[in-house]
Amino acid sequence: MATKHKDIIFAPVGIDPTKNGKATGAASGKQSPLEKSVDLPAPTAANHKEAGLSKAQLHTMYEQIYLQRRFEERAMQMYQKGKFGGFLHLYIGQEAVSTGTVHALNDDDDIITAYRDHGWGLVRGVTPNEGMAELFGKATGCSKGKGGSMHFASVENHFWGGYGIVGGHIPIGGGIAFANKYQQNGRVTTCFFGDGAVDQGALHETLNICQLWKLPCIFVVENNGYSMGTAARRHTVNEIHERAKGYGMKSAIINGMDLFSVYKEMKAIADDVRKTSEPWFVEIRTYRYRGHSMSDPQKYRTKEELAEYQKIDPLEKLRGYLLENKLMTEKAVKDLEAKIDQQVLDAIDFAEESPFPENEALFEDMYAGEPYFHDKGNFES
Amino acid sequence: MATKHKDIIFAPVGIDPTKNGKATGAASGKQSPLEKSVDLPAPTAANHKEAGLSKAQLHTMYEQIYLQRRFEERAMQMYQKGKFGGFLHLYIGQEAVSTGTVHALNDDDDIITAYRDHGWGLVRGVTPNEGMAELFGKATGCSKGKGGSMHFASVENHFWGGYGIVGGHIPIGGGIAFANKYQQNGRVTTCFFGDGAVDQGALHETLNICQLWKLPCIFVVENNGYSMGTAARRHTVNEIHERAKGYGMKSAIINGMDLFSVYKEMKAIADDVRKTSEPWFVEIRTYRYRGHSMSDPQKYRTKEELAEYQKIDPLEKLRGYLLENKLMTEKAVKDLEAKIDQQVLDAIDFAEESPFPENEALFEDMYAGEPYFHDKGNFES
Amino acid sequence: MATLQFREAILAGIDEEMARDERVFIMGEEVAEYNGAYKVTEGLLEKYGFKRVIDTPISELGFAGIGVGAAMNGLRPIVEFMTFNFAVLAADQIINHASKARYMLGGQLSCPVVFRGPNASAGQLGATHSVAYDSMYAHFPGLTVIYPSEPDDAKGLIKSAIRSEDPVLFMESEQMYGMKGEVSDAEDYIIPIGKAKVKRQGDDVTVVATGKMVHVVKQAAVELAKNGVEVELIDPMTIKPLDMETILTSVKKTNRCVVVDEAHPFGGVAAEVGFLIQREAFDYLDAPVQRVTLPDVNAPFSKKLFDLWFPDAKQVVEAVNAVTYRG
Amino acid sequence: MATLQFREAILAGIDEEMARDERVFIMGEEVAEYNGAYKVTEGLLEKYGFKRVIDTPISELGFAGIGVGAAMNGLRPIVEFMTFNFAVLAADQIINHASKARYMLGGQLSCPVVFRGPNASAGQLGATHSVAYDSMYAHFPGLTVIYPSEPDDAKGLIKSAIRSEDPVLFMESEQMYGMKGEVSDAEDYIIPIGKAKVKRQGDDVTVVATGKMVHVVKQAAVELAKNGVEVELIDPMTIKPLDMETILTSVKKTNRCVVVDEAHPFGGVAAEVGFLIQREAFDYLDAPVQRVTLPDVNAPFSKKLFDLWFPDAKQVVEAVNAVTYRG
Ligand SMILES: Cc1ncc(C[n+]2csc(CCOP(=O)(O)OP(=O)(O)O)c2C)c(N)n1
Ligand SMILES: Cc1ncc(C[n+]2csc(CCOP(=O)(O)OP(=O)(O)O)c2C)c(N)n1
Ligand SMILES: [Mg+2]
Ligand SMILES: [Mg+2]
Repeated sequence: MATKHKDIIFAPVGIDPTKNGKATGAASGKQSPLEKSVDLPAPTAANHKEAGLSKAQLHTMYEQIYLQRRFEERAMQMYQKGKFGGFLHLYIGQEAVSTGTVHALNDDDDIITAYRDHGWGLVRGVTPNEGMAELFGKATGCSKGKGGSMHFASVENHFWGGYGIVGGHIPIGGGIAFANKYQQNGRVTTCFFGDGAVDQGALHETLNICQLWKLPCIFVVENNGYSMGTAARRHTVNEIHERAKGYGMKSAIINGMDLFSVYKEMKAIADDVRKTSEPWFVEIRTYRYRGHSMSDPQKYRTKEELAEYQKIDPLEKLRGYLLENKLMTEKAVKDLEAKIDQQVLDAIDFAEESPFPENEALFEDMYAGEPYFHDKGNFES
Repeated sequence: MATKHKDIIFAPVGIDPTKNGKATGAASGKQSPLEKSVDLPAPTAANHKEAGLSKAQLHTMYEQIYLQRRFEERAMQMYQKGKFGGFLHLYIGQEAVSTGTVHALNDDDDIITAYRDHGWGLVRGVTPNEGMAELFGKATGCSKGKGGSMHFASVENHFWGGYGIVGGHIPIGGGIAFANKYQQNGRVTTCFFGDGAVDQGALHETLNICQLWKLPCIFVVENNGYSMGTAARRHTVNEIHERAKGYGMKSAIINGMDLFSVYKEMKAIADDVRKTSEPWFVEIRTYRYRGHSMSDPQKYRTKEELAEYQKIDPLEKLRGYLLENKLMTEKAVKDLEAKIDQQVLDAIDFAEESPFPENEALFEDMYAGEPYFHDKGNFES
Repeated sequence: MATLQFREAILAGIDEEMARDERVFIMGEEVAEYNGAYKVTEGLLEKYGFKRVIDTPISELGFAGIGVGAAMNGLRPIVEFMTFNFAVLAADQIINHASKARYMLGGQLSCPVVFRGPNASAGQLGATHSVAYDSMYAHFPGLTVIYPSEPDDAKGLIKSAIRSEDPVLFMESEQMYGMKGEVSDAEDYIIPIGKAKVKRQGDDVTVVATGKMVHVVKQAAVELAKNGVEVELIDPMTIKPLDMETILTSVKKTNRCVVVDEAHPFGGVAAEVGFLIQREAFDYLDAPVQRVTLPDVNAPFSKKLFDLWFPDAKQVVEAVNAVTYRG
Repeated sequence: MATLQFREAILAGIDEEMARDERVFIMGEEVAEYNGAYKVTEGLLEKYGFKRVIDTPISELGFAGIGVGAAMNGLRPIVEFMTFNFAVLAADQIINHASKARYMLGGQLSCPVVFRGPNASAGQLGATHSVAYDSMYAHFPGLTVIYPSEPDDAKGLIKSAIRSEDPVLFMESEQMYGMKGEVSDAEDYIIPIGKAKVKRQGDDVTVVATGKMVHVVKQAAVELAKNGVEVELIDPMTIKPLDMETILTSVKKTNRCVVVDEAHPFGGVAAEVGFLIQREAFDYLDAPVQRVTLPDVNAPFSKKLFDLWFPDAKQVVEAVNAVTYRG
């Protein structure tokens, strides 16, 4: 017995060679630990002009990227100070995806995403004040303190929110697209999720239906190399973007560390969807710098891997680009950063000073129509 | 409004031209109603020798095909006479799939299927007596009358049964294969399901895991052209066997009306699985002659389509082949058929005469260990 | 009053709402070209076209979620499950999304979706096709659960369900689809969600039942009346909101109660109603509340076992005898 | 006696069973290389290798079904869900397959699988991560549901669960994983499934609670004792089979009962226990059975609302006051 099971390995093994066992025979296959994480496709736009971006847009983009970064760095500090509990999934490193996408879309195009949603909220209608207050569980939060970190949303700005069940919002994204087609309003829906969500049955069902019904929806995997502690190659077979083949669906793979590529490609895809009402399946490769949530020891990756990505950090890259190409002066950059720094500090003050929801709020927002609470009398007594 | 929605069609439309509306623009695409149903791949074995079958095997196969056919024809009569209730999904037309497969496999290879399971049972350990008694809900049925038509099984013969939740048994098939690999017993698992089940998320999750873990399992779609009243092209995109591409999984497409092809291809695939422990995704195209269940008006297909398949009926074809090639005399065929006819009549008598389960049986077979029934006292009082 | 089958009454309600509100559409397996597995959607395709009557693949989770998303984004989807047994595959969309999204986002969106289809047993279909799911969903905050027993109720309530601003599960019975009854032909006939009906008046014992069980109780009531026991039959019609007021008023009059429920016993509607009665009407009870339910056993196929398994009038009579200390 | 954390006690039980029986293996998200999202499986990979400690993709339905199939085919799978909230996606495998396959096939196979993971709320995680699913699964025939409250119980019961010949849901609490307690170090320490424990003796009122609620009740009991009210605390430990005998014996002594349940009210364990008590001990009750549950509202994120939402000792005291007609 003891000898036998050395030979059998089910899930592919990880990066730490001391734990790996020998991955031979059936269990071998793609073994390079960096394969999925580092293997970025080439950028598709060498500069902002090629991407079709104006200087003014670049400034806004820098402001947005910087805001996302700074907001989350501060959020992390607040979490560590015990200002709020629960999960805190940071988007840091992935900001080129949210920023590039939101510029590629019309303002009334729809966005829905998973729980790693702060960046998305901040580029699509959640103010820093509302975001920080949400983290603090305050009544002034974007979701009135009822959702917390995983449930940022600004529905009036067509950001339908973050969702915490992995894969659960994928069919909902399809449904938003369905309603847009039904209402013939020309809006394009984008539905973002992690590489981990690729393994959920909901994806398969939704892709089949959306392709069959020609729903104007872009399904985007933000492949950041890991699903919690599991490298993409350890949880999902094949190259992710190739899943589209099974459905005969249009697909693309995009370098998600490169803002210009994200913008350019997503714009072209959104244009195609608007024109044809045909769905796309897109893999954007990116990387998260922080742990999965706050309690992640991160033993599943090496410092070297992380460092490699930080070399092409979208924030640093854009700042460098702006300065090198004299699209912004050193001072203008500093001023902008200082402004945002202050904005985020103000957001913390705002959150601190905001009231917690009133007790009655516990029973509010459950129903759009007449509320009903079973056995409420018992609770009140 | 009224004019607008003429233009929008979600699901592709059906075969009846009077109902179709105009399938234009986004909703068009593959429009030939017969495309999936009739588009059989070429047979891959011209004769039994090429398929690697002996004369004796052919005799057994004919006996089995004839038994499946006759058993179900009689079952239908019994249903119409009111001998039992519930659903009755007939396998008639698809018998080459069960028969070819069971000969291609070792006797201890595992088979699991959906609710269209009579044929599978009869070729894998369920006697006509046990089968008919099961339909009648008798204690002598293969599942003691507790399962009925949808739940034939002969677990000691490695036929794990029919299951009624579309797609539900697909991961279970993967689990049977998992245990085989774990126990290193060399058994191959085959998991059969309909084209309708292809759209279930369970398939996607199972294919990914089985490919990732290299489980010795063959997933086989019996594409009989319809999921209830919905033509395959109306419920699923692309060619079904191409789904494998997304997972980088080995795949095949087989002519399921041709016994020799099914045998030859399934044998080759089973051999490969036994050798490599790698899963396959196989589409076998076939056709069901009867309605989905007994109450199906079958308006979704034409008589012509049905007739086209009946021309290549596996039973007729094998009988013709045996006679033409003098592998069996006219008399031997007649005798064999008479024997089976009688066997099925006997099975009906057996079922009629068998006792219903005792009242106590209601509470039996729930638990392998100590039984527990909540509030049973109340029920008994 | 028109005489309609149960299925026709539901259909009429859906039809009226589709005619009234362009945002209403229906989707599900075989609802369009096949005219519905149980013909509840017969003729809708012809009338409303492929845009609003939509056949889906067998992807319960997927199309339920598309319904949820479409509801959030301005439409009024009716999602048909071929039975609620298959909706188990879509439970994540119902339990984790439809009922929670609004609250989690602080009221930024709403989700006016109707999930409907047959619930509970439909005869000899075996264990995976025979379960009553009304109490399971009633457990979760934010879900309205309706389970009518007669055509008239079905029509009035399906219309309310479609107009509800919040997610509703509307449960039917395959075995009752052909049952006929008088249906109001008042224009725009609406029955409010959350109000029970007294289906039979009586002074001796209150019996609470929904769906198919209402008819089992009616049978039992005839038997019991012969022996001088008058049943007051209450049909809550909506499992949630549950109209305890009507039930308690009756129990305070009769001082005895039996709850009949086509679910397994543990934590079913009968447990909930029984618990609340003892708590709210303790001093009025002359006997403990009894329940008649399925046994804690899966549905068997065999007709003989099935008949044993299924709650019947005899069991109701016995339970009534118990609470009235007779027999 | 060793002092172990709750998570360590579960781990010890799993470890012993894996050492004892080669057929036992564990799979789930992050159970192997990550050593478990909540470290319940820490060290198992190192000890048992990749064959028996297996990381899965996020495919709850798929890997639950693989567990079911593997169990049918001779193995003893332990399937970890990161929480039971995510198991909703696997409900079809648990409800329609694990609990029904044996019966449908007339006993031809068995399904000795253990599904385990954290149940109910784990603090500020919002609506989709905070639901108690023990009563939901207890509703379905064929499923054993265990929900221990202390390390010693957890160890003895996880071993029984793994040895069970039938499907078991073993529920834990993320908030209790770090809680320490004395754990028997008797060799092969087994606690039989289906036996309640009296966790505190008292003559004045019976309080029934499981899981985290046991600790809320303990707190309340200290308060109450100060006022001369002695609580008899019963922890059923297994929701199903439910040991009504122990509960009824206590109620017949104290004549009063409160059930505390970290589920929403409708059809939860509290409803079931309360219903059965009124039925079986009607003449012994000096007051109606009361319950303390969550309100019928989704879990809010905000700490303030969360604390309001979550059942606490004060509510238990009030409910005890109600059944003892005090304060
Ligand atoms: C259905 C479900 N299963 C498991 C989890 C627990 N979980 C939360 S996030 C996560 C990893 C997801 O990774 P990925 O999709 O790659 O997104 P990322 O965190 O990288 O953004 C897991 C397992 C969950 N929330 N929902
Ligand atoms: C989860 C689920 N959804 C729906 C059904 C109802 N139903 C039973 S069979 C069937 C059609 C399946 O067609 P297919 O998979 O092609 O198999 P075939 O009947 O052609 O053998 C449907 C919709 C079911 N049993 N289970
Ligand atoms: Mg990821
Ligand atoms: Mg088919």
